[in-house]
Amino acid sequence: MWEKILTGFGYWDIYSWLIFLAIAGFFTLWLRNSGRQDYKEGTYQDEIYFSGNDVPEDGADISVPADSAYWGFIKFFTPYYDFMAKFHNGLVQDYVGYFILFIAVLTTLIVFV
Amino acid sequence: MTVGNLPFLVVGILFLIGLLAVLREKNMIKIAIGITIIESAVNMLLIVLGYRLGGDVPVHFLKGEVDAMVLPTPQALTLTAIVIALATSALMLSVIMLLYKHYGTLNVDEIRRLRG
Amino acid sequence: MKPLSVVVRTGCDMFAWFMVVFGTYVIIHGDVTPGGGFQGGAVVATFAALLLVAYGGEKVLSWISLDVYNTFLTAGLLLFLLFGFAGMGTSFLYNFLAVPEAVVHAGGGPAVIPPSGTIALMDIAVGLEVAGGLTLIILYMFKGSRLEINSETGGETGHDSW
Amino acid sequence: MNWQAHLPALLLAVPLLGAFAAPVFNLGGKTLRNVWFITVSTCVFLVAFALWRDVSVNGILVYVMGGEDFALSLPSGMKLPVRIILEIDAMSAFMALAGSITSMAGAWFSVSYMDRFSGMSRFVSLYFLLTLGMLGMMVTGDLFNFFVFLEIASVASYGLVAFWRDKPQAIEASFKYMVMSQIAAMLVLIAVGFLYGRYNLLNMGALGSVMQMGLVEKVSLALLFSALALKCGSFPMYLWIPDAYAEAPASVSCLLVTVSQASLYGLFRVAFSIYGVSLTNSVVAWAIIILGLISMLVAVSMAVVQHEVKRLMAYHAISQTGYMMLGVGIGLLVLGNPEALAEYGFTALKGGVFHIFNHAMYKGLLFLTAGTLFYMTGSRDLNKMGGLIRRSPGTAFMFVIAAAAIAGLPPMNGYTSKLLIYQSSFAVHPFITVVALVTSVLTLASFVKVFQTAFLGPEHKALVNARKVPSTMMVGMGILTVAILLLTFLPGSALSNLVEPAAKALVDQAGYIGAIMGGAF
Repeated sequence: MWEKILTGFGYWDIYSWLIFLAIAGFFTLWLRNSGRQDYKEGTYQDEIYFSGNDVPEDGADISVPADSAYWGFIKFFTPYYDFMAKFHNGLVQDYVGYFILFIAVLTTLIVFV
Repeated sequence: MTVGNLPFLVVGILFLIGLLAVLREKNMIKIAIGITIIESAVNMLLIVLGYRLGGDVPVHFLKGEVDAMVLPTPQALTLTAIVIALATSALMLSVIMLLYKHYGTLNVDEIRRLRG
Repeated sequence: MKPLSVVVRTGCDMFAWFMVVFGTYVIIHGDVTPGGGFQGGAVVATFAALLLVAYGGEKVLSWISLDVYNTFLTAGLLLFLLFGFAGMGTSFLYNFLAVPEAVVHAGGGPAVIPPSGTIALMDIAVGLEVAGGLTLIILYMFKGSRLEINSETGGETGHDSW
Repeated sequence: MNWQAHLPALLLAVPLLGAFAAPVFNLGGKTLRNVWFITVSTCVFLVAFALWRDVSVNGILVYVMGGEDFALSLPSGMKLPVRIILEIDAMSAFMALAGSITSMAGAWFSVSYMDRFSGMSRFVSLYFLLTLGMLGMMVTGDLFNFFVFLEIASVASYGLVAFWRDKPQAIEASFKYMVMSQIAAMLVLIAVGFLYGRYNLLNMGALGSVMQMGLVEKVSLALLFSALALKCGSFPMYLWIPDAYAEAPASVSCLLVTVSQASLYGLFRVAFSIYGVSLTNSVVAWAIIILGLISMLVAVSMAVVQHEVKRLMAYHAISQTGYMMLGVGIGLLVLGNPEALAEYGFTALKGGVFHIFNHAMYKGLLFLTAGTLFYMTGSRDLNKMGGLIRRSPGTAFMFVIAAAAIAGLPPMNGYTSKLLIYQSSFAVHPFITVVALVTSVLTLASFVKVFQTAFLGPEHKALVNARKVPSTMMVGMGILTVAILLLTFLPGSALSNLVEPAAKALVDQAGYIGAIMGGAF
């Protein structure tokens, strides 16, 4: 039952992990339960605070689009992504060219090393 | 280099011609032709590999003694490869036809909506 | 495509039927002579190609029923697989009809089934399949090459039509 | 002669029958065709499962196509195995099991997903031909047959990628895939021809028994390596994968993942069983490791910025392939060194092999959920999605399971295999482990993004008419979810019953050769 997976440097045991998860979940729920008791659904407490403005009807106006996710990360790596855009340029002849180059390099390595 | 190696030279040249067509030609039909040339080169390589100088047909039913037979296996391989090549070239031409319908061009440089 | 001149049409008339006969010959004798199912089938499929060149698509498509070729295709494939399964008593694709060499040399053996057994029958199956399949490829490519037929008239349901 | 001896042939004959009889059943209407589709794919799974059981009990199976005796691979008077031989060791059976599960899930999913498109009888035929090509690559014992099955799978997948033929991008993806893949296949054939010219042999086991490294062998190794690396999607040649996977119908992408794994299997088979111990230096092993590392990192960095859901997942497929190449490459690196092999090499091998199975399951499930999103919203653009968890909580649940598995969050199955790879790659060089960990983090990041934009947040107005998910699609996803959960909660038995025999079979070159040659040489 207690299946341990030995990796040679340590082990992984899912059941002790699940027990740990249960204990952690218990404490989380306990902390959550000790919060405010006067919250009620359907009252003013439910309303979204949108910087004092009216909340737009369409959800599309207030959701973050996927393009904006990790904006800082992408901004930092712009030179890298510019290079990658040149690599993935959509021209099939370039793709075949990379393939031929790879074969040449690999053949040289295997034959002469 | 002996005379027996000449066919391999032809195979190499054919292969390079096909590869050059795939790499340099801008017309998609010509790229398809290039791939077909590569396929022919490979088929020829297989045939040449199985050939023995002065060899007879591998299925021996004629009169007379036979010293050397041409290897039958490469010919079977070549037949299979030809069938596959036919299927792929038919499919490739159909795809090019559809591409021409959608994009209105045969220039491979303009077929690049998918990138990034 | 417009029909070509009368000379071409007459020539193609003759050769188209000749091709069918010759292709059938190649298929049937595929087990003992050069050729076989695929080669013979390809020869048979030139029938449609020749007619298409000579008469143009409108006429040929009204003469030829695609269902016939679809039947050829499916029947050939299923027949091939049937022979594969029939040898299952020993192993898949086993040649259970083959006549031993000694019997053939003595002039014996069944007359209808060739001594090569299932090889010849499978050649016929492959020939049917290739003849049907290649003809379908030719006809469909011809249909597709007519630029004026598009999704409005073709009745094709698109990827984002609901 | 019991029927179990025929299992290897049935594994190929059943999908073949499914493909060829599909037009006949199509005459009986939509329902009959769908019943046929599902029945045959389930049968393929059952055959693969029985085969796997058989192999794990009886060891390597050899099946001679059209031969008189199953065990006889040497026809009378000849010293060379010339017939078409299927050789199934634990690794092949393992791969066939993974492939048949994804094929079955994809079939269930397609029934409703592809319902409104024309040409469905051809779709069913092509789908089974793709399954056949994939399974054939996994079970064949013959290099040329490997090429034939590779081409069957390729041609079927060109057709399936371009199946939505009124969609320009799908045709374009198919064209690019075709040009690259066709050249790669021809290189495989050249390499096969070289080896045949050198040894007059095509059988993998027989080739392995006589292999001596020379110029011809080295060149054919390079050609086979690069062609199969293209087919499985490694670094400089993976560029067709995002196009093809993204534009194919979702159920086909699910199967295409496993087809790429079959090419990867071919690569490993060539490296371990044909060349094996005759690889005198570690160039090939290092090439596999380095390619794995680069494709891992580059592909995942491209995936983070994608906003088209299937393209994002396709990039992840490439990066996960890197893990397998890394794990198995480390195993190959220490193949000639029994001490290191026992210490960390075999662990890495186990991790890589286990990752193949895990990847087939969770990546297939991810593609199916992406297809469900497309089915619901009619778009693959993440910018246009939001709040879909209220529409289909079941899909969201399965997506979370698959995303947690691919990101390697404990306790999912992806974590188990990645842990094995991390801990053993550390013994080779710590830098390798760092790259693998960074990749894992970025994977998690991009799936958090998908989950947040597609499932969470307020509902978009444009999506009020989002369609309901039919139950057969849920069944298709459920099959893979169950597989993931089983692998998650029974990691020990999965490793000892499923993965370890496969990894052992991969290392055991003498056993693979011995099953064919039978001590005849």
